[in-house]
Amino acid sequence: MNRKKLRALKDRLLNGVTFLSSGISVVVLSLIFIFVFSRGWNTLNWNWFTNDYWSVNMYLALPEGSQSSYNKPSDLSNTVYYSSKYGFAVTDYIDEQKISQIKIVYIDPSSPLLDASILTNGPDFGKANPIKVNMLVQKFTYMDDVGISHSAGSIIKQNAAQFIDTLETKSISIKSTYVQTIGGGIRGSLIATLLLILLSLLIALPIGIMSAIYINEYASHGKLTPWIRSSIELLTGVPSIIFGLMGMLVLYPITALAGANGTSILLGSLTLSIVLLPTIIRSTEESLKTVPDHFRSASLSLGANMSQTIFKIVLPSAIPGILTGVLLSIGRIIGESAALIYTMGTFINDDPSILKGSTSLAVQIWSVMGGEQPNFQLACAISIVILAIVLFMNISVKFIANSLRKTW
Amino acid sequence: MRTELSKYKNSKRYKSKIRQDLFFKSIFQLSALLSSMMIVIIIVFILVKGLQPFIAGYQYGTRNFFEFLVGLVYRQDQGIYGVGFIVVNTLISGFGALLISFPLAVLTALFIAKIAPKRLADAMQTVVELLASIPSVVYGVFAAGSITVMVKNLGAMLSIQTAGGSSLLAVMLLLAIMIYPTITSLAITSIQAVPEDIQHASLALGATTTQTNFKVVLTSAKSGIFAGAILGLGRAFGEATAVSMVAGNKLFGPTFNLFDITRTLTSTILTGLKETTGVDYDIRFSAGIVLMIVILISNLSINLLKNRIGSQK
Amino acid sequence: MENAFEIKNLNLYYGQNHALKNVNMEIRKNAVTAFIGPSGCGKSTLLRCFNRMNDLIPECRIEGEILTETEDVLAKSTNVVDLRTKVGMVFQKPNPFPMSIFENVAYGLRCQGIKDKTALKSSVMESLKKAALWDEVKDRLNENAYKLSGGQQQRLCIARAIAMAPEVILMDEPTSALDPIATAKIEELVQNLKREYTIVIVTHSMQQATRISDDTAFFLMGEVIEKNTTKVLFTIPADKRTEDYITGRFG
Amino acid sequence: MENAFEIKNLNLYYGQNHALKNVNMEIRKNAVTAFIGPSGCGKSTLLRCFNRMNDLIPECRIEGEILTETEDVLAKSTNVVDLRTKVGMVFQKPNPFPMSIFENVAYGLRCQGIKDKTALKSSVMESLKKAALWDEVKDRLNENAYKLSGGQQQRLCIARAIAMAPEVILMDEPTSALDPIATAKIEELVQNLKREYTIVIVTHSMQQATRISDDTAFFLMGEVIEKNTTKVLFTIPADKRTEDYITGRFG
Amino acid sequence: TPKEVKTTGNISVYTRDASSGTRTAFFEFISVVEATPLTASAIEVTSAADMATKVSADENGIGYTNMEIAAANPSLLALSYNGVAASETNVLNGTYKLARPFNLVTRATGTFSSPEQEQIVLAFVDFLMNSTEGQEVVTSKGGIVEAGKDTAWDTLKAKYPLLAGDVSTYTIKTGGSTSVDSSVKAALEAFQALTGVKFEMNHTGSSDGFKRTLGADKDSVNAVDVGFASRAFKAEETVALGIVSGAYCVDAIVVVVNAKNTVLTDATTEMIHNIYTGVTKTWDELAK
Ligand SMILES: Nc1ncnc2c1ncn2[C@@H]1O[C@H](COP(=O)(O)OP(=O)(O)OP(=O)(O)O)[C@@H](O)[C@H]1O
Ligand SMILES: Nc1ncnc2c1ncn2[C@@H]1O[C@H](COP(=O)(O)OP(=O)(O)OP(=O)(O)O)[C@@H](O)[C@H]1O
Ligand SMILES: [Mg+2]
Ligand SMILES: [Mg+2]
Repeated sequence: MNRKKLRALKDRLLNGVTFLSSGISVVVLSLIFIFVFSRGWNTLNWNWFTNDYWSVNMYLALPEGSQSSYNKPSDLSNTVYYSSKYGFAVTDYIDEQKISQIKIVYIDPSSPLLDASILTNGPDFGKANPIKVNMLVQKFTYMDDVGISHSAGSIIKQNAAQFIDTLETKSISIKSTYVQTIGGGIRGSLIATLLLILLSLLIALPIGIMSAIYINEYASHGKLTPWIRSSIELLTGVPSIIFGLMGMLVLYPITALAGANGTSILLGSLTLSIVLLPTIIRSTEESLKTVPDHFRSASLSLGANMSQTIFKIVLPSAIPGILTGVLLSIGRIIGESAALIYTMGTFINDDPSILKGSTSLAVQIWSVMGGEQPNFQLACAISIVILAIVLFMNISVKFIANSLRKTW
Repeated sequence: MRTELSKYKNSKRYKSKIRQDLFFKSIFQLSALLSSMMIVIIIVFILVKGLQPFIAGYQYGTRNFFEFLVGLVYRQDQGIYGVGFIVVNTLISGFGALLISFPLAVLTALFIAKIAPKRLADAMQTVVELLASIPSVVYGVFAAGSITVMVKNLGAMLSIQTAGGSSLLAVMLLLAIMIYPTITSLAITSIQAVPEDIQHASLALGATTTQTNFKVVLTSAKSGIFAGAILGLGRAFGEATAVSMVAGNKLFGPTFNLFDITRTLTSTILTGLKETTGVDYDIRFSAGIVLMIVILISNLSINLLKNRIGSQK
Repeated sequence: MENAFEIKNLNLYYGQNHALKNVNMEIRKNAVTAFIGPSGCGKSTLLRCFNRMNDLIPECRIEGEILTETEDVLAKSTNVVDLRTKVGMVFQKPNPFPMSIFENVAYGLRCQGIKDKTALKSSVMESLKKAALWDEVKDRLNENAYKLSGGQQQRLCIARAIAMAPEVILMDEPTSALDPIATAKIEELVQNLKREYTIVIVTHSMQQATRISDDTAFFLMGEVIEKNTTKVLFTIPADKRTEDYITGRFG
Repeated sequence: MENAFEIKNLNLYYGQNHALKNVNMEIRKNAVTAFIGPSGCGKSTLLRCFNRMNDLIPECRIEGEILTETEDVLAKSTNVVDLRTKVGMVFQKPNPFPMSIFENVAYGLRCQGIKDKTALKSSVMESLKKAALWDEVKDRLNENAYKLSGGQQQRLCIARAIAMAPEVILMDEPTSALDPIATAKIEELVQNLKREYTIVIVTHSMQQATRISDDTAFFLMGEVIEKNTTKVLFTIPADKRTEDYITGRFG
Repeated sequence: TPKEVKTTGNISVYTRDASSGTRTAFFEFISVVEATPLTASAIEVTSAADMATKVSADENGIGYTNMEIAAANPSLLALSYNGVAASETNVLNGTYKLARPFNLVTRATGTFSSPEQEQIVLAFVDFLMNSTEGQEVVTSKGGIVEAGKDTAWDTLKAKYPLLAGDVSTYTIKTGGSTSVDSSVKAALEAFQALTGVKFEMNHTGSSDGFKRTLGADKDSVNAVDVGFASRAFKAEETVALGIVSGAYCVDAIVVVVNAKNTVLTDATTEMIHNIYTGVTKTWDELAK
């Protein structure tokens, strides 16, 4: 009887330990999620997804002698500063790099700002280009009463109030302006990341899966097989920076043949494919092993040859397992930075294409954190996007795997 | 029917079937060859680069391999490169992390695979998988912002002064979190693969479910669980970005004090890699070779350990 | 009571599938009862009722009673863990744990909380002897159980069950995966064990049933068609279907 | 030649294990030959030699000859894929592919490169009819094969083999996983098929052997102890061990 | 008000890793050299950002970083150096000594992808180093430049006839130091606005500045037109080959301690030397 109690106690204790460690794990996991979300959530907004990273910079000329008197609209709040001489209003704005900017929030319909024209040389020179709400003022070049030109704006570290004050009290006319659109968006990196995933999987999956097939179906008793397995295990511990350096030196000639001069998504994908091969080979092999042998024997006994058996019977049954490998790979691709710095580059490209360099989201985080002014918020916001992508892919892959399992 | 089939057997299409089989076999073989080649290329690449500094006639002055291997000081500013203590530190932090993470991961896996209701288990598993894809920089930021603070406060409580929390302990905790998803996912898979018949056998002997879980399920899943440990340890040894943010990168060693700063092989490889040339650049590949040897040896020893904890199936 | 079990109006359903239909039967103490019948007729299902292993199948639903001297096996209040220490089981496929031979036999006792080394040792030895395995393994108790041959593994599983000092041992086709020599050993063992234990054995071999059992029950499509002493059942079967089956007209 | 196979001095080893010892035997054309014997005696092993399925077991080594009218099955030069289209096989556990019923039967033909829809359809229909399954599945050819009952699945596997228009069909305990009704259907089917095909069947049930086979071979520990017409072997066995076995003294 | 806790115990000496340009410059000022090397108990951090994070988390820490970063972080206390506070004015008038140049170098003449490319790149360099507009932008990002040496871009641009036409097909590639990131980015953006030229920045570290323009990587995948370094070019970096090389602004380094530090407000060369060579080990020694 006593022993029974002791046993029940022990059972409860062991169960308790399981609950406890799951609890600890859940707490730690939540901490990380809370950490990422609490810092990144505020940065998230729709524009941030669709905006370019690089702002469009414009030097614009304004018509001479444009000063007159404009009426301040009544509905402007008191954090907004109004220029009655030129008919527009600005406010302070902190951009995603945490730098103070001056943002235009209102332009009078007859303001000279709407008559701006392009000063940049080239075919567009002189074309009308009205200044728009939401642009950031870098500087206004104005003439003072003795005809000397000066600058006003964030470029000389003025805030919105000082900027308007300068214009209102000192300027006679505005000569030119330097404005830019709001940048900092992640659209480019997002697209590049998706391209990278697609391309890496496109390269690594067939090679990895076919290698696994060879190892498991043809050469499972081969002498080389155990060697391949242990070198694969070894490779999982090689820091990915080494893969990056190798890619830069060894794989670049290959992409150069394809017409990429410099870092490119293609080079990044090739490098990542090598990083992924071990994962894909191992997980495919495991799933091939779960296909019952009696399917193989049945197929062979019907006069099917090896390749027919593999394509018609083995592979379809192994698909759920292979998908798990895909999932792991996507996670790896999306989280990798070190291997990509040297192969895809650190230039954030708003217009990514396969033969050009650009950053993935993770590399963008790396740049954001590695620079002189680290930006936790931005890094965490990008991490949230990464998590969302992974979650989406995770759920859809599981869904696909499930529905395949049902029809099969 | 029989004649129809024999018609086909004499046709060209039938002959092409044999050729097609050969064709696919060679494609598979080629892929396997390609993959093995990649693996070989990587290994050769590291070897070639990393052995350079020890070969006579090296342009920046040949180094002594033995001194490199057992040296207890790593100071680029003085041209002293000894990774002996770094190897020890790497082993301590890696195995320390495993020690923390392994029990938690295995027990959580048991919970997810055997105890938790299906919905909760699915949710938890997804969360674990998500964790595996968080970029390591983010882990680094997390560690620098929270783990170090915790370690610092703990040190203050024990009246030990820490370098703002950067310490061996912080590295271990960080790595423990980072390798946790790997070990857990593999453990879940292998626990789910434990055949039902021996679980039934255990229950039929009057063991409780808990006893069955701990005594039979875990023992049978051993092989997969240890595979997870190997992968996790590999990740712990190979992790650079996050670790270098909390390690403190000590110049000499080895470090045995949990609250002292430390240095690992990967952080040594990574730090300042972009800004460096000459021996200092090449020697990092030598550190890469040492790292691979370390991984190889630890894998072997884990395998030995596995075989000792109850012999294999 | 000289019966180990008395089954009363037992009905069992796997979801929609009515797998056992109104079964009434007694199992005699210290005798060997054989269950025979074609595949899928419910032999294993009934066997698993005695130690409530059916509890593990989520969609399984049972009605009726199985009475022992002291309790109703199927009652909610019955302590299943206790029940299973009293009613041991040996499965069709030998299924030793991935541990040493010694640990396999000691497993159940350890689960009971017995730690005393000498007690464990003597129990293990005695059980292995009763299972007629001692001589073959006494020098390698610390070897992994998977290194034993199939027949030895099955005897190990029997030893493992005996070590719990159960009252009843259930065996589900314990020899169907074994070669004839191993089978003969196990049959001999069963004959010896019945002095101390009540044994219920499922078998697909009528020869085996005649050789080792005292009573035999013939199952067909979830019903117990006939239950009698083995001698009577095999010589003057009461039911036409039993006769058809034992004379090999089907199955 | 009125024999489908002539086995000459066949020896087979699994690594160190001498699994078949100097086997000599003929298999008659258009007859049903049954292999009986206790578990592990080598029945399945010999069966797998006829279509070289043993090739898949890496440590398996074969010596000797199995001659057909045209070739030596075991010769290196023999085209195994061809051989297997001529020698079909049905396994112990029904193992349909995870595809529709139609695709299961059409599988082998498709692998031969036959794509013509009407040819496929008529082949599938004919095979299903021969396997006595057509009436039960004709309305649901596109359903997944796993939805069939065990017995139906096994007949599907037979249909799948028949579709290849083989000369020989090998069956390894094809009914041991089936209930008596399904078993009866398959036995009937085998009787019908022997008009067109040579059938070799492994069975653990002597009743089954007597019911369906023309010839029977008795195996023991890798040796063929006795081979004769079924009638003779079961009534006047030449060997003491055969007698022991068929009278149920072991096995 | 919270009770002020006295800074006591061991000094945690933080330093950038050995390949950092900031470290090279800083150690030169406080003569941490081969003969009197860095204390072995120093803690190496990986970036300027990391330095700020570490010292702001460690009450016993001391480190060095760029003036802007120190100013932006409220948990850091920037020390004056030999009695002079770090400020733009003091750097320019030469009283604040801890300052280093941000340098650039272009490719050698004739090694650009085309003569036109060469002209465009030179125009940008001219814009960055000499134009009012360029220097204005650099200043806005914290670079310190001497006033009055600049010329209006309108005047300068006359030297580059190509700029009169459409040059939006040209792309200037820059690389090298990450410390110059923000000022170079701003300058490139302004240059783009003025001329329409495109740009691509690929900054990874100071030594790549030389390597990718004139050194080992000059024809590699990572080749650039203009390379930057946040320190003086080293002797073995033969920048004389480049068409233009030199400083485009000056950057101040400041010694920082934790904001809670109660011991120091000013740093002398000797004191910092002693701390960084390990002669002074505890705050208590300094508090005396
Ligand atoms: N876990 C289960 N879930 C659903 N149905 C089951 C389950 N186990 C058995 N059955 C069904 O219950 C019926 C009886 O099965 P049982 O295993 O008891 O037969 P058996 O007599 O032991 O047959 P065999 O000789 O093949 O072992 C069968 O129709 C079977 O399909
Ligand atoms: N793949 C294999 N590898 C090694 N040994 C094998 C293999 N298959 C069978 N054997 C051995 O060969 C011998 C004959 O086995 P086989 O399967 O032919 O027996 P069987 O007569 O079919 O038995 P059963 O009635 O149990 O099916 C046995 O000792 C068995 O252990
Ligand atoms: Mg059964
Ligand atoms: Mg067999």
